[in-house]
Amino acid sequence: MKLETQLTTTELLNLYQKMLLIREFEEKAAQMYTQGKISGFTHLYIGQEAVAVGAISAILDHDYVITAYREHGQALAKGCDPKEIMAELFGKATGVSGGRGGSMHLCDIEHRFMGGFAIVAGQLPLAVGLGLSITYKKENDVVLCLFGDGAVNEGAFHESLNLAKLWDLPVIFLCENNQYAMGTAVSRATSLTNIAQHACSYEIPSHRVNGMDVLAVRETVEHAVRYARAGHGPSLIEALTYRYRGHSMADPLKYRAAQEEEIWQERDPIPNLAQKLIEQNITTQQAMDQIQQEVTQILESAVAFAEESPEPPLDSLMTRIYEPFSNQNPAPPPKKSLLNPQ
Amino acid sequence: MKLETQLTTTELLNLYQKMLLIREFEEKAAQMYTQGKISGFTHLYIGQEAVAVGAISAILDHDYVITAYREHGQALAKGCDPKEIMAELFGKATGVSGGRGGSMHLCDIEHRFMGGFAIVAGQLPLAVGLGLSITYKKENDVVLCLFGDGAVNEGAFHESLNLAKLWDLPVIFLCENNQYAMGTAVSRATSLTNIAQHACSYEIPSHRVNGMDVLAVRETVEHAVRYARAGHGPSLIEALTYRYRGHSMADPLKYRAAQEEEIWQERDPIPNLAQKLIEQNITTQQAMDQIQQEVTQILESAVAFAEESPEPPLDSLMTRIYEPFSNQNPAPPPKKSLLNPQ
Amino acid sequence: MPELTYRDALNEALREEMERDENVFILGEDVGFYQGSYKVSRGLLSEFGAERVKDTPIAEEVIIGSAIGAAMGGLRPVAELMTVNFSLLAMDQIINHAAKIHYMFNGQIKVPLVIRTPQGSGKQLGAQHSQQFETYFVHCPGLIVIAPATPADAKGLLKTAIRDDNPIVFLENQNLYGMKGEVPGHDFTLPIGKATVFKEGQDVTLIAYSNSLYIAQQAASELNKKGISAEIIDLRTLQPLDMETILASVEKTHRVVIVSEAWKTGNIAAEIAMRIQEAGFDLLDAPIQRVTAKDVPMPYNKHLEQAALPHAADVVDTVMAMA
Amino acid sequence: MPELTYRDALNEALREEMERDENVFILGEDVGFYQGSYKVSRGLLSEFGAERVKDTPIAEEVIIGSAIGAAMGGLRPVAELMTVNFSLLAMDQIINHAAKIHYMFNGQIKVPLVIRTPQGSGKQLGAQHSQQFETYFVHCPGLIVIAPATPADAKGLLKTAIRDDNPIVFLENQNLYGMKGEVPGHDFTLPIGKATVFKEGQDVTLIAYSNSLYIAQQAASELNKKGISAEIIDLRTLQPLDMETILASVEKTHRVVIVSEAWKTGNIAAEIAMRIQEAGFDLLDAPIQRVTAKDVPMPYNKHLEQAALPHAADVVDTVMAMA
Ligand SMILES: Cc1ncc(C[n+]2csc(CCOP(=O)(O)OP(=O)(O)O)c2C)c(N)n1
Ligand SMILES: Cc1ncc(C[n+]2csc(CCOP(=O)(O)OP(=O)(O)O)c2C)c(N)n1
Ligand SMILES: [Mg+2]
Ligand SMILES: [Mg+2]
Repeated sequence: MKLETQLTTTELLNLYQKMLLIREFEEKAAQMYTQGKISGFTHLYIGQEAVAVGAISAILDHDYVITAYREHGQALAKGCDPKEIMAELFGKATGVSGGRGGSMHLCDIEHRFMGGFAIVAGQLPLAVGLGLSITYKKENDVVLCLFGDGAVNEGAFHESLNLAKLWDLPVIFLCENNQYAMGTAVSRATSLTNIAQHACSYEIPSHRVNGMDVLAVRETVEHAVRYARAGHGPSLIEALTYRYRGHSMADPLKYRAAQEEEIWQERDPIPNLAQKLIEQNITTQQAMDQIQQEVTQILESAVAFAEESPEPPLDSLMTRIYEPFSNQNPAPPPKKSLLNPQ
Repeated sequence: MKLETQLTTTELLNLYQKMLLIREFEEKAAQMYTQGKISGFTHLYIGQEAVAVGAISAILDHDYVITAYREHGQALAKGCDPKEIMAELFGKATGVSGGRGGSMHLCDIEHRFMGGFAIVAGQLPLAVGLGLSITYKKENDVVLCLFGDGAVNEGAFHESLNLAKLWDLPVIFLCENNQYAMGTAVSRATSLTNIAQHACSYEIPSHRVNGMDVLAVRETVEHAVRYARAGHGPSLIEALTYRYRGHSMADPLKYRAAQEEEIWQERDPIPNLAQKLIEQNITTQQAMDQIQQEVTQILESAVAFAEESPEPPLDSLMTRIYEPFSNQNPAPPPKKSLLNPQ
Repeated sequence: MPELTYRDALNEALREEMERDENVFILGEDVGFYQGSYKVSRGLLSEFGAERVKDTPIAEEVIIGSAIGAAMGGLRPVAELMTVNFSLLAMDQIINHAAKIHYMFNGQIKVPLVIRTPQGSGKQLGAQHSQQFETYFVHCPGLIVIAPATPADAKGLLKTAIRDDNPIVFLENQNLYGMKGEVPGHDFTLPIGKATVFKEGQDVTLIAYSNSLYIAQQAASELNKKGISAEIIDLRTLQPLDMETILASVEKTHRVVIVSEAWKTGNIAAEIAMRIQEAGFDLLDAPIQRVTAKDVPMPYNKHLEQAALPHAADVVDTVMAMA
Repeated sequence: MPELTYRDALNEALREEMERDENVFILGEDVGFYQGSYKVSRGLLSEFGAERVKDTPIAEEVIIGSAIGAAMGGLRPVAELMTVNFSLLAMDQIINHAAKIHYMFNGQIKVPLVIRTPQGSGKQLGAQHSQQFETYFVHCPGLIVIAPATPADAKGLLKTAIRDDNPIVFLENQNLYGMKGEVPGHDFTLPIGKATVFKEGQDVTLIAYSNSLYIAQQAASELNKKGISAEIIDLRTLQPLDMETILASVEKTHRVVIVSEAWKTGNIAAEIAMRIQEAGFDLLDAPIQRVTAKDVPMPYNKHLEQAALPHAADVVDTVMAMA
């Protein structure tokens, strides 16, 4: 891990804090799942923290993130409130998605976190559309679209990259290659295992980055973001990472070699960053301890908030399936000048 | 066009005869369509004859062909009876598909012509499965799968090439790049316009060949066939060609430059081959005239046959939607030893 | 009022809404440079430019997916699927995404999307190109499904659909594009979810939509010769169904025949019949009947194809047998 | 007879058919090395090897498409779609290809394909993972649709399905995998297209299938306490429907409630009701009723989810109101 960086100490500690928050949030979620407070499919992000934190630190608040179902960490990195995320996992009315979404469907439009989706690769076409809305409105945002190595084999991957390039849309396709799609290792599912190289079919730039190094991820994504904001179009990034836990809480993890797991454990992005920060005197153990305390504090209140929050009312079941029909407000809306904003 | 070839005169004349047969079959079909004898969507192959004839001359009778809706010429090249093809276009009971299929759905299982399909790229996954059936049964056939440049942009293309490579199946993916998908030029639909190069994402060999040169196509396909029969897996071939007519009989062809059309007209595979055969004294004008007569004769009888053939009986409408259910013959079929044939 | 074809009425709706709101744009295969494979988008590329009339590759999943994403980003896409047969390639985006996003995310995101696509059989296009899929869309909560039969309805409903904030499957009919009718001007819109009494009658209610309206119409005029007065309801919107208009008619006639060109099994006719029955058994003097396409992949041969499709004569026979 | 879970009954069917016929093989996501995401294919990889138990990429379109192609080439594939929710990605191959090939090519090609896939709601899996799509498959001619409710039926029907020469959508239920029941041995098969009278009764017919059978069963025992004797029909095959068995029961009870966990609008309940009605109006003493899931994308929250699903109490209430 390299620490030759322009980042300030505060920025570095922020990255560290986010990663730690995610790690411990996930451990808490696992605990709550075991206690039966969380149900459904629950996919933990433990091990991949550097990817979300590095990548999302490279974009702005106003930029979009759209992703899959392993998204607690990504939502936290995007700034969503840990309380509301935990409440969502509990299915409470105060959850980011009002308890309707659950673990796989966090969405927080205020933070431009456009949703976790549970159909592998389903979010890629949506990302293309978000990218289109940006260029259409001549805005300067970008879309960060995260997906797993398994998504690369879906037709949607191909269709999306092709269209994004054809229209030169500001979409960063970030593949989190955590080596497995459920029990299937990449090499058993993808003929060209170097996922970054798939960019060759679309004539777009690509990068392969160490996904266990938050700074490397950040730098790589920054590059792709600059490229997108300059109007050059999409990039494909492959971040090499590992999920330390099973595919979901239900997976007993019987398909991986212990030795492989150990190798990746040594690359754990959180203790490694901590060690560097201390070794290089960027911060003190005391500061680190305080971060730890803060995180513990945040998570305690998140759980308390989730526990205490109300269930969505039963009579909300059939509400907001549809927006009110336009014939109920038949007057044509004023002609907006989005294309040529004043 | 190069004529340094190992082919005998008979073989060369055969190739010529097939191309001429296709060209004139299509002209006849156009005429019959205009007379209202043929309906539905009718897509002519005029201009692309060298691709089907060259490619199919490189495979054996027992090899499979599977393709799209622009397939009259491919069926003829595979040896299907022109009478039965014409009868199918007329919707007659004697047609290859009994009048149920029409122009887009020719199928002749005896000739291992596994069907024309009308969903763009829909046949590619099927080709993968046919390839699988070959390796599963340890046979030595290959599958020739033809598709247009437009099909490359469908997710099915990506999924199919990936799986064919993962399983090293004997499938030759042959893209007939006729420069347009309906009114859309390749460069407006495909970010990487060199379609052969898409092989890079699957680590399979690829070839780009002059699709107006029947011998070049044949040689290229032979190469891929040898590779497949040797168990090395699929290849991707792009044949550069041109349809001289509109997308279908309904297309007034308003989207192409006259100059472009002229350039491609000069590359017409049929007169060019004829000229070479004569110039190089491989055959005589007399022999060529005889071929022309033969072709005229074949097509006259094809039309007569189609005209005279009966309509499928009305009470056949609801038949053979299903095969008889297995519970009607509940005895388990004998255990076949397909995997270890005696 | 000017006479326009169904095609041109749709074209006018697109043009007017694009003029009104710069967030409206269209995308699809060959909608621009080629002018649309059924020419519904004719002239729009030159009028509005390539930013707003976007040709796409043949890639239905990303056509619909990117349209949904654009709607999530605040635009109002009108996506064309060249024919409904290809919607199966976009089914995941339509059912799992477009229909779910609003509810699943607790109303945070709107998906103001119109998917325009023609259906229609009877032109010898064969099994893969002769299907009607309203059942697939109507079954899925979160989608609105519209199927206009006349040029005026095509225009008025498309304009409303474009202004609506929900994902809408707008089923046109390829056999109707050339049909002419009077079409009102600029301010004309029609409400979603409202059927219309296309023809008044006393003895039997024929419920129809899209092209089956004309089958019903022809049947009604033949029934008339036999002294039977048929009322015709044109559903116009298939989801939500306008049960009020339907039931008002049933209360009058006490007899119902539903006409649809889709396959019989699972046809929306059964849903409509079920709802009528749920509303009241006593309304009916005879079991509700349906006249639909047969349960068969469509054959190419003209005679077989015609035999697979419903005709006015079938409606007449059905009504006569109900006596 | 040995007691097996529904899961193991399916596993046994696969094993026996693979032993019997070397042309039978299975493919799908994580069916081999991972033993199947619901463990239905447990042990088969080590028993039959990677040639016959084939793990695939996550690519539903080519999973189903290649299975169809393999069937065209003479094999008997059993393809697993991990859950029915992902079938939407393979819809084009299922509807436009598998269902059409036999007819469209005039019977020249058979497609002996089984697509196994679990449905099922109630486990808080959210809107994209809690759907039942029988309506989609039943609507399409050329497909057979089977939905077993018991371990024995699961085995007997899967064996028959594998031996059948038609494309079959075999709908399992993820909530039933752990359910136990007696399961006959090696030679046991059950016919396609035959419903069964699961419980005899006199006063009302409850028509159910898959998991809704158990809702009906619970309702029947509560109705029993109220002095009402319910007959329960388990459909087992949804396409073709066994109208003979259904009508025989209706003739006896004259009252019908159809129970289904799929969405209400366009539910196959309406189709069944329509057919009963078409067979004879006079059979019925009261309008046919349906108890289904509500028309809503499934919410994650447990209470909301339960409120969206049909329960025995709803069936009881419905029957009581029919009096
Ligand atoms: C279209 C589709 N097919 C299958 C599944 C079931 N499934 C859920 S997650 C998953 C593995 C995805 O792996 P990957 O993309 O590498 O993401 P990761 O879980 O490793 O983050 C599968 C097969 C699904 N949700 N969607
Ligand atoms: C999935 C799908 N989308 C759209 C169509 C309509 N369509 C039929 S042919 C065609 C163009 C295909 O072009 P290409 O693949 O290049 O083949 P060509 O016609 O040039 O032989 C289109 C868009 C279709 N049949 N299937
Ligand atoms: Mg992964
Ligand atoms: Mg082309």
